[in-house]
Amino acid sequence: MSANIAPGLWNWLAYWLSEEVLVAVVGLVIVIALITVNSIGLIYAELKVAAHVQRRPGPMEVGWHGWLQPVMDAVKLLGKELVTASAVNKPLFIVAPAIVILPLLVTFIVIPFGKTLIIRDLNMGLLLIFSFSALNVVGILVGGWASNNKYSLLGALRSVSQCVAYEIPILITVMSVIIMTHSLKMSEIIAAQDRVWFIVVQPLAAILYFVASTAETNRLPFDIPEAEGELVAGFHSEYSGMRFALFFLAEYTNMFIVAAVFTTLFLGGWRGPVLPGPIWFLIKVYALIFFVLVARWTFPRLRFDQLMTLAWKVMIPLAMVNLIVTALVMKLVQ
Amino acid sequence: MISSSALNELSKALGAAEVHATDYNRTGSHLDVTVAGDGLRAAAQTLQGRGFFLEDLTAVDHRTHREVVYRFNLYQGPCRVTIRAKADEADAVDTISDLYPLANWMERECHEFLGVTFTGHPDPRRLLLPEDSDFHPLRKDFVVPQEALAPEYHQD
Amino acid sequence: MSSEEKLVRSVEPVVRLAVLEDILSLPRASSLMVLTFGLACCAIEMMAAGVNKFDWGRFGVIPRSTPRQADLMIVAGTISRKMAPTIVTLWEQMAAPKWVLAMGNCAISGGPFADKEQYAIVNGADEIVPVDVYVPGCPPRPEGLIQGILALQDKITGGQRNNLLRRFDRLGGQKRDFVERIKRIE
Amino acid sequence: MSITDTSNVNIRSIETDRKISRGLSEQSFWLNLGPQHPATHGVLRILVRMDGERVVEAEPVIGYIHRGHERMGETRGYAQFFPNNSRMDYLGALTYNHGYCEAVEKLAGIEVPRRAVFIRTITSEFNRLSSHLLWLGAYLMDLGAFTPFIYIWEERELINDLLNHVTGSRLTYSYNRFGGVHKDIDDQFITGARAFIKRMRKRFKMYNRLVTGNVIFQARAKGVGAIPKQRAQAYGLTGPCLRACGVEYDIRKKEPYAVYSEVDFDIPTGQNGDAFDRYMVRFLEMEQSLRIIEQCLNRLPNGPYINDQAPRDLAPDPGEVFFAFESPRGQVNIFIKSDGTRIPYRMHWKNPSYTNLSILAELMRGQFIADVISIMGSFDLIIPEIDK
Repeated sequence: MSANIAPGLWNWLAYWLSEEVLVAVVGLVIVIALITVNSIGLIYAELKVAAHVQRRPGPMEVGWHGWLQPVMDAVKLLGKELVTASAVNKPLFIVAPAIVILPLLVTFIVIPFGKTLIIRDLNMGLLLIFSFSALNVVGILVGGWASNNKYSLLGALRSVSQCVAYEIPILITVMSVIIMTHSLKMSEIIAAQDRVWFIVVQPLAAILYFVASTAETNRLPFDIPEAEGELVAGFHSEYSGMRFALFFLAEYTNMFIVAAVFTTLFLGGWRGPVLPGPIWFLIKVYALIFFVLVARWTFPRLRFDQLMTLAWKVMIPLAMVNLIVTALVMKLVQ
Repeated sequence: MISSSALNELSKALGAAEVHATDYNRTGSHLDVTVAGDGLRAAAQTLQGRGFFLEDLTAVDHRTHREVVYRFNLYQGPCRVTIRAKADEADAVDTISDLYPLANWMERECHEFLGVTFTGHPDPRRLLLPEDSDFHPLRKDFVVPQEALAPEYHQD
Repeated sequence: MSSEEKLVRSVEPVVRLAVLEDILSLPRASSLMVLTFGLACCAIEMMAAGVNKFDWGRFGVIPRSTPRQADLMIVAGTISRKMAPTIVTLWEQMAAPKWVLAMGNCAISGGPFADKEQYAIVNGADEIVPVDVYVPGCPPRPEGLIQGILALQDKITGGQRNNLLRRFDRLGGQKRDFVERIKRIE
Repeated sequence: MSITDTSNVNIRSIETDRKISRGLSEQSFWLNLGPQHPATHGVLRILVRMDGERVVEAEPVIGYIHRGHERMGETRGYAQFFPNNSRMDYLGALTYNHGYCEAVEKLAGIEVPRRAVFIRTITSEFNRLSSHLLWLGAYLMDLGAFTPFIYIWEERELINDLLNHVTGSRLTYSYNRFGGVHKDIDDQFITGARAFIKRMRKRFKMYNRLVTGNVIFQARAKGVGAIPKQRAQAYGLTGPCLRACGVEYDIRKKEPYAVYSEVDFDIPTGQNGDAFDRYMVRFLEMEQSLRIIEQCLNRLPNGPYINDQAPRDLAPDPGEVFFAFESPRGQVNIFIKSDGTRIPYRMHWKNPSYTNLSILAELMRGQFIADVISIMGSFDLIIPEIDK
């Protein structure tokens, strides 16, 4: 009896201790560390970029030039009371921040930081990213609904319709890239750009993707779900302490993912001279994020219907045209 | 500046018992009209027909009675008409809020501060004070009830 | 053991959290999120404290518009009797730990409107919510408000002398006393 | 009561309810904007009934900062009311000061030296400028652009420094006195003012590039909250809100006080009465203010800055005075009735924000909630002025 079980158990253990699983576990730890460090860095960048655009110093007192400010913010939020108002839908209210942040962790599986620095180079890499980052909005909807606050609900509804509207141009533009690479695999997309970056071949697609993905991350000028002047704080109006911090974490992680996908699709991923791949990758990602940060402090906010008009009447037709032209050209070249 | 002939014509058109021109440089008003009863609405209608807008509406507490003071003016040039309407024994005056939408709020304010009732006002609620207030602070006989105003929002 | 000793022993804490408090209080003081809540004239000077000439962002102050995410409520202006219940509600909605700063004479005592003929206002924010710092003035200058915030930071951390982490400030050469810091603004 | 007896049933109201509910989904809800809301700039409360993103009806609820200014005016002396009028409209404190002085001087027959009148005009126009600047920033902040709000404070701080130099305060000035002003202006102020005018003219170009030409701003402001001329006149609107509808009505031109009849300036007007026109009118008005200040500085006469003969403790003869002046937000009316004592018998103020706000309920019907914010921002409401 025992002789039958032992090999099975051994196989089972061997599987769990195999290299692949180890890579996954270590990867998860690194990813969680990365998104935390990334968020803290981006909060500091946001504070400083905002301050310098507005010609003021920004945080200066905690640490050298206030570099500890986001750490202080995070620790303070850890120590805050978690208010759960009596009127909220308790289970949903508590689980919403987790729904917002967890799908974003999954997408890190296929983000190619370097030639070999990728947790799993899946065949369906790109598809995985888009399917999981779209789940993000479910958390926002759940949070806004469960808060039992009209501002939250309005913010959540806006967020959902915005995501639905902008997911389509994103997917169509990405399709025109896929036509050129014949693959959804991240490494192959980067390999296809060894001679020329796709931003040169597909400038319209790059612009469309950049605008649409800024809208997906709810950044100004597309930040209507949390429009401060209108909806107080939008879907997270009722959240305090660490739960609120998780929404923030998700926002900055989402920005990172969007910029990473842009880098992979249009900027040649980790490719670059002299410096090692991962550094090139991060430079490209953060340069893009810097652009988004500056845009936030420059433009007014669009109105809800104008945002929808932009998506349905301008961006989707343009993306379609781009897709058809790409397909035709590819056919002719063949 | 409006001509004196136009003023004369206007005062005839208003047709109230007491119309007299006043020194604009001293009082800031060209015409001073005292009306009674239905005269107020008639005068307001005449002025509305001539393109006057409602500039101000308030009341003065004369201790024995309340007097509502209206000011009308023209956008084209200064031609200020003051209309005074004495409130009756029940402190009531006809409303002009159907003629001038602005009067809606100003009459509410006037009612709230001086206790003048505007007959026919569509929405005679409190405007500036809390909705359950029961005093008229600009009345000369109003005494601030000190003890009643002690803070009542203390938490246990 | 005398009964007095017994009593003292019975109220002694099982775990001493003073060190943790010291460590937690520094972030609390350095990252005050302010409920943007202007009532009257003082609100304009409160805005002035946030912009380029004064910039309270240097001390980690960030305005938030929802009370759930705020640590500090600045009552800037006259509190009318109609407004008072709302202020109490907002204060209750804030997540602990929370502080209140009464800005301007109106929020301290009713200011120029406290009068025996006055029927419409509450004479000071401390009649309805617990106030930590008072900043006098009508309205106070933005420097005054920032000094009030620094005083609140000292109150939260217990000052340089009593806070474990802030004791290192003195070793760092930077003077963290708020009087010294306010001088650097000018 | 029998079934056929319908005397107690208000048929009309049921009928009206049906009309209202037709074309309206059952999901409409009440949203409470304020009294603490980032877009209401103070403690205005607006109850809006919404159908999704659209406003079905709106009702402003005011009085959250009611402080009884009129009652205070009727229980204390004339000079003791100075601090109140600067706290009524804290952004246009000097214009209020100025107007109040002119009204009381008219009532009591006090002569004002010519230099004092010029100084009053200069300081009032500076105050108008700084008020419009703050409005510009606050309006854009409502629309989501944070940066212009910080930029305008650079200019505001310069004006504050200038005015601080002569008046001794930054915001709630009590600078005018019956018969003149509290303190003379000196060369330092005049040099500073000239330098400021030069700088401001350059900065206008920057604001034009940053704001007026911005596509998103134009999309958010053009055609939003357009007031027909007739409705504006029916509601008795004044100030930039009226001038944006194309009515050329400005107390400074129509009933000139101080030195406005002697200086050369234009009244900018719009055509459509929408938020963008209100923006343009205020923007152009700032340039006109600079022109007025420049001319006043050039013509500033020498002489005393206050009438020494003016009594400190006034007791005007029985009578009444009605005085209108132009604050940054529009026409302010002061009505003072004296009974010969040292305390006014009746003091009444009608403030422009109050009349402008009354049209808001009508204007908001059928708008998007985002447009409601834009409309409210474009009106430049000062809540303590509305609530008295």
